[in-house]
Amino acid sequence: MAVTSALASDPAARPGLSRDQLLDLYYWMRLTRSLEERLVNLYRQTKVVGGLFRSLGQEACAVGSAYALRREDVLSPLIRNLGSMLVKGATPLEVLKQYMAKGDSPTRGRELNIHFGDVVDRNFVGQISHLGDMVPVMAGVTLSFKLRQEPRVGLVYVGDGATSTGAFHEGINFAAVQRCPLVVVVENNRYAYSTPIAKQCAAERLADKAAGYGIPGVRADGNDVVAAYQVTRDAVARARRGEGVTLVELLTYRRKGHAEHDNQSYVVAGEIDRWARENDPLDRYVQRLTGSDGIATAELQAIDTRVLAEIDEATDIAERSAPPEPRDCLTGVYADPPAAPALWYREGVQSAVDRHERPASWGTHDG
Amino acid sequence: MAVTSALASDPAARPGLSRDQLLDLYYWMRLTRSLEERLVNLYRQTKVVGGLFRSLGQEACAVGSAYALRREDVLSPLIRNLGSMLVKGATPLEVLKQYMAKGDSPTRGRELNIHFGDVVDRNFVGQISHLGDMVPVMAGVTLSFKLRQEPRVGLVYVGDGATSTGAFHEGINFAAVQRCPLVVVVENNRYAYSTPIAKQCAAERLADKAAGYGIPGVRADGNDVVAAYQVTRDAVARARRGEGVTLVELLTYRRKGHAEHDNQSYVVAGEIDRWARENDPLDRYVQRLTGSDGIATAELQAIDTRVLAEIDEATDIAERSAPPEPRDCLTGVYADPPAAPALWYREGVQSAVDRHERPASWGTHDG
Amino acid sequence: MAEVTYLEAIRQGLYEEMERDPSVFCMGEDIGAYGGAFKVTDGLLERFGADRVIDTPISETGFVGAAAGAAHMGMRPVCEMQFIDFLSCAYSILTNYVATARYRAFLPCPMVVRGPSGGYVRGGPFHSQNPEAAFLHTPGLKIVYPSTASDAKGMIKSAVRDDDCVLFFEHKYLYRRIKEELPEGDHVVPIGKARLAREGKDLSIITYAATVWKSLEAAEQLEREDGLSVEVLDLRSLLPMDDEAIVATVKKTSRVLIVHEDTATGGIAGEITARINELAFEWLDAPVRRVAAHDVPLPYAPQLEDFVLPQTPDIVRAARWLAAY
Amino acid sequence: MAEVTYLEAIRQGLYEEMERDPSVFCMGEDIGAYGGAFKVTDGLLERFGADRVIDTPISETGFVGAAAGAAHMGMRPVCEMQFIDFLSCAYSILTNYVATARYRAFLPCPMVVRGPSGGYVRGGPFHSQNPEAAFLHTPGLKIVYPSTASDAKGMIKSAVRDDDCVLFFEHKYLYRRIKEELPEGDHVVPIGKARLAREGKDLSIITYAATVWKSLEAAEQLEREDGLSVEVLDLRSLLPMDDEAIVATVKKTSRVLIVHEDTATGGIAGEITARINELAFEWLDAPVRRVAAHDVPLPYAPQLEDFVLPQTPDIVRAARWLAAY
Ligand SMILES: Cc1ncc(C[n+]2csc(CCOP(=O)(O)OP(=O)(O)O)c2C)c(N)n1
Ligand SMILES: Cc1ncc(C[n+]2csc(CCOP(=O)(O)OP(=O)(O)O)c2C)c(N)n1
Ligand SMILES: [Mg+2]
Ligand SMILES: [Mg+2]
Repeated sequence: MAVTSALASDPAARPGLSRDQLLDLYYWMRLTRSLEERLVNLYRQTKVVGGLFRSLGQEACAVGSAYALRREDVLSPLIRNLGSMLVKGATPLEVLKQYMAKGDSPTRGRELNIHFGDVVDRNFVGQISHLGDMVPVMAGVTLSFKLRQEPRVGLVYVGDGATSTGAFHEGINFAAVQRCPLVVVVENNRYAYSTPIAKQCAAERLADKAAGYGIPGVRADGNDVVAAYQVTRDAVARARRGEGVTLVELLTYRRKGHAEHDNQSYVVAGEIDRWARENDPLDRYVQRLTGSDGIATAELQAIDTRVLAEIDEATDIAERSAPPEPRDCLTGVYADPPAAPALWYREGVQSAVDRHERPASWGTHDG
Repeated sequence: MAVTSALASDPAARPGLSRDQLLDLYYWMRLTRSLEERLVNLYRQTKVVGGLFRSLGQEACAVGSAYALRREDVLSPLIRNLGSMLVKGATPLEVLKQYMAKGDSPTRGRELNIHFGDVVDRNFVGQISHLGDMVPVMAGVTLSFKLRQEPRVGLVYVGDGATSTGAFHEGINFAAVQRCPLVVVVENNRYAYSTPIAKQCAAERLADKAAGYGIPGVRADGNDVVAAYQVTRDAVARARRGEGVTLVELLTYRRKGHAEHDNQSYVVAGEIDRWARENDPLDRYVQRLTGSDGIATAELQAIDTRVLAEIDEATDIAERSAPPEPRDCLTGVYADPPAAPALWYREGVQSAVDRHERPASWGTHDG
Repeated sequence: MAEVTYLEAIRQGLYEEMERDPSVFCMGEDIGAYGGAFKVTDGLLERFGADRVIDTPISETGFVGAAAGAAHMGMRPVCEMQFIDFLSCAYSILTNYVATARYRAFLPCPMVVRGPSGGYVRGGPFHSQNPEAAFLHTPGLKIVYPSTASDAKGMIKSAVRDDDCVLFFEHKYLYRRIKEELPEGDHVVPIGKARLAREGKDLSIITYAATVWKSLEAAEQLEREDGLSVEVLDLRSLLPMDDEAIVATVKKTSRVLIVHEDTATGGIAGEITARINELAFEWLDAPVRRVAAHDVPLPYAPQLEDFVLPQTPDIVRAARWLAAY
Repeated sequence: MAEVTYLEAIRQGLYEEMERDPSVFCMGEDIGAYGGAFKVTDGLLERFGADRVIDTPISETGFVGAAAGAAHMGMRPVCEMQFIDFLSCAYSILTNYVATARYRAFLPCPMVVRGPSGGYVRGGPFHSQNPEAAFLHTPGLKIVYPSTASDAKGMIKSAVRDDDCVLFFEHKYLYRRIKEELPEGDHVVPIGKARLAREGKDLSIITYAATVWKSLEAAEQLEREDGLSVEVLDLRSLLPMDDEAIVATVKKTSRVLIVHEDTATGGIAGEITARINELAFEWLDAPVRRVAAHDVPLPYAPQLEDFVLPQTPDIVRAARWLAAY
């Protein structure tokens, strides 16, 4: 199968999106960026437990691709996909509680940052840290759609770095052979932590990996939210038609460090500034909206205001939330038994200690 | 980088091989086939311990590719690469002793069949069963050549099935990025055990995997020994020039089951016969040699006779070899300590038991 | 009723569960038309079709991960490792993704990973492994390892019905070597309960899998030659472990030999010893001792394999030592 | 001489070995220009160049396998896992290929795999793991886990010089929290020997890694408040294990508490208990007890992590119980 190439960022192309939808995309991108800015503040106030991971400059990539899914479709985000999760229905309140490890956060304080999901209603699966693993998992999620003939589609993100993992390879190949209704989006943001793409893969185009799996590989400008939407929409449609997996490479750039503590000393001088100046996805989109799409600046400002209000409100609630109850850590490893016992040496666990005390029949045996 | 395609089996093409070399290739193929036939006899006599794995119909693939290497180059064979190992210097005697698990076999009875190597003199590395693992290992072998600027090359085989493993992916990608002097030969024999290639990979050409690693991918008729030689020779030359990894796909067919016990009931009727009739690598080569190359049939028959004599002699010696000494199993897990102790319960291991007997100071303590 | 082998018992269990529950399906290498390397899944393709008996690429991480994804969506996948030695290739996704899914994400992950384990068959270092100990410190997994045909059937059925991931080890030496009549009807053996394979009062052997049979052989010989009454406890469920049954036998005999086929160091005997220590220390009249494989990779030649693995005479010798202590 | 942190000690050890032996080189993710996620390899690229400090793709199987290949050819690679949690991604090639190379193929495989382990740092389930137990039943591997800066330096140097594969665990909680003056010169600490961290006569704590420090803290409190004399044995080498040192402390105090950070079930305490049982049963005045993590994945929130992991008061409480037994 041929690898088709589409750097489809022609702004004149009909996006197939209504005015409301165009504004929707703006809302989600703005919400992503502003929510992360709020998280930076909270991080500086040491209210975030652990690290903070940004997607600054990648909002179009995340939002545009996720916007191509229906509610019943399943999405598997990565650490740069806050925007995708918001589009899929995750709320700022959930995200804030997660980052602050609150007891009523989606994972009840068990997992960090945006590692959470919901497969009952909004349909996104929580990632784990081990890169690549979500690809086989989503192969299986979508295999179940195929087996049950449900018209649902899955979308899984991988970074440029994660394409080097064996799990990515095994998962995408399995899905390709099974013609699972899966879209694999490679977010090529040019770095994996400090490692530039050239040290990750000798191929110039990650979309070229598709040929080896016998699936189409397409490429688009990931900083153009409409292009990201379009290319994903087409892949989603293909999947829904039962034509199997598509590999979508979205070109973007990670303007912040791997996490907040990373000072990006390894980046060539000027590179980040250039991307910020010339290729910020929000700036570009605002230009488009206020330009060819004829949207008034005031309308966008109203959205910005709404976004901030939402975040303010969520922050207030999240901050007031209580931390988890320590003993909750013992529940739910298995369906059965529902909880593990506290260990014998732990204060207030007298019974367990008692069970082990020397028997009354000291030195003799009752067996 | 572009994927070049070369089904280079034009018999008129100058192979760059002398008459002696052409006969050499014949010798190695014949030796491979006859040695396996001998192993079948021994297997039926239950003198082979464990399974027997054939490469019937794939001799050209194995021999032609390995023939492109120098002695100092390192080869990593798989289970269908008896021919490659013989070319690289493994002897029929070693192979026979291995299959019979003799004490003076190359692995002293520790490993089975052709799982053995020699990196000191003849330079081939013993495989393990876990498919794919040899690719990263050979990436490292050839990385060491690059780091030390030695003009040596490595060649690693993988089956069509093994290309699905994460280890293959991680290894070839690592080698590609590092521009290691490595040739990866995919022996596409259309089956992995019972699994046809279509259930293994949705790509029609496994050579198309190369593009995703940014390396050239070439394809040749693996049942034409000269074509297999030529395509590998070019890849080896490229590696030796410091131009990095090449993926070589050799098209062939596995005419026997995965192992001797496999009755191949899963194969479409007539397929095996057709390959035997129309595309046997030895038949084809004999035709070429006695045809365009003008070699007398008698000369080939003389080689056949020599091969049988060599195998007879080796069989005699191998059969007379003693099984391993049981206690040899305890040595050489580590450089230090050189041997593990026999466990306490084992007859003749009194000292270990003694160490654990109840102390003289029964009930009191000497500490 | 006819006698049924250990292997056939597993096949029956799978068959019945696939009949019962349409969400059960199988994945693995060569399990369809070929029926699996050992023919455990023979006939399933014909009965249930290619959607429910899926031949996979050689991608243990791939299809184990896919099983997890399908399980989240309400399916109940059963994965076959062609040899359990290749379970190591799915080690990361099993211990990190699958085992933690319920805990960290409230995602159900009902799935079974099964395959032929163990030695005594001249399989060499990569077709004879006993990897169960490597999974013992992974909360979220269950581990079972039957030694009889009846348990094989009853436990594969429990495993399929379990709401979490069960690693189901099958001993390939037992596949066709043992047979028995199976209980009629929906025969289910619960996970977490040990089986008293032989009652005795002088000494306890705690074991599982193929060495259950070697222990029983040893017990008979000890009875015959030494007049020793040896109890044999077949753990069959390794995680969770049946502390009650372990404590009961220790209290009864006060002398414990733990026998397993895996290497001694880091094998499951350590955990069992620790539990005995914690739960029944005062009842011990002798140190808990281990009979296990020597700490080397399992070699191929019969002479070497036989030396490395625990054999019946070893158990006899160790039991005598313990009885005389 | 200045005091040096645990982290800096490892870096010094690596630096000195790379100076000494040109066949030593490092591989890992982000270890070059960035100096590693924790900066352990900071400065090595500048000194030794990109050929000897190689930034790899995200491919733990890939570069661990490559290390093995290079090691066969006479190199001495040192692989960094960005977090030791990702060691699981190389589990198969380490346990199957690397560990058996010498035994099955007489191929030397001198290499080190090192990385930050352990919890107490709010890292959540995938940046806090303690995977050492999973490798304990793999003959062919060595496992070390220092708890002091001096041992960290001395043992990384031993590990690099060892002719087999050494898994070198580093506790990330200790990286910058402890420092000491290091011995001058070529400071090498042999693999296989435990370290007596504190002498005592009433009770022994056997432990390793971060819990060595918690045990020492507990020992001080027990001395102060209960007048108990507690001995603390820091195993530091887990495979091989120092049986002599273990037996010596058991014979001295007759009461043993094993403390580790890994989950209780299937953790290394089991193996230690078995060995004590086998080698010094008669000297025991009380059951060997374990203080370890609860059997759950390690959660992220401080309140949860603190409950799951063993803490100093837990050790104090357990020791009191044992002393009173
Ligand atoms: C298997 C594995 N190895 C190493 C890591 C450590 N790690 C976390 S993020 C990261 C870089 C990821 O890069 P990329 O896939 O490009 O995603 P990005 O952060 O750029 O979106 C690394 C190496 C990991 N999470 N998983
Ligand atoms: C990781 C792994 N999984 C499963 C197996 C079991 N197995 C041994 S050979 C084989 C088929 C190999 O097919 P292929 O790679 O095409 O090689 P061929 O035998 O055709 O030369 C399988 C599945 C294995 N050896 N390794
Ligand atoms: Mg990236
Ligand atoms: Mg094949």
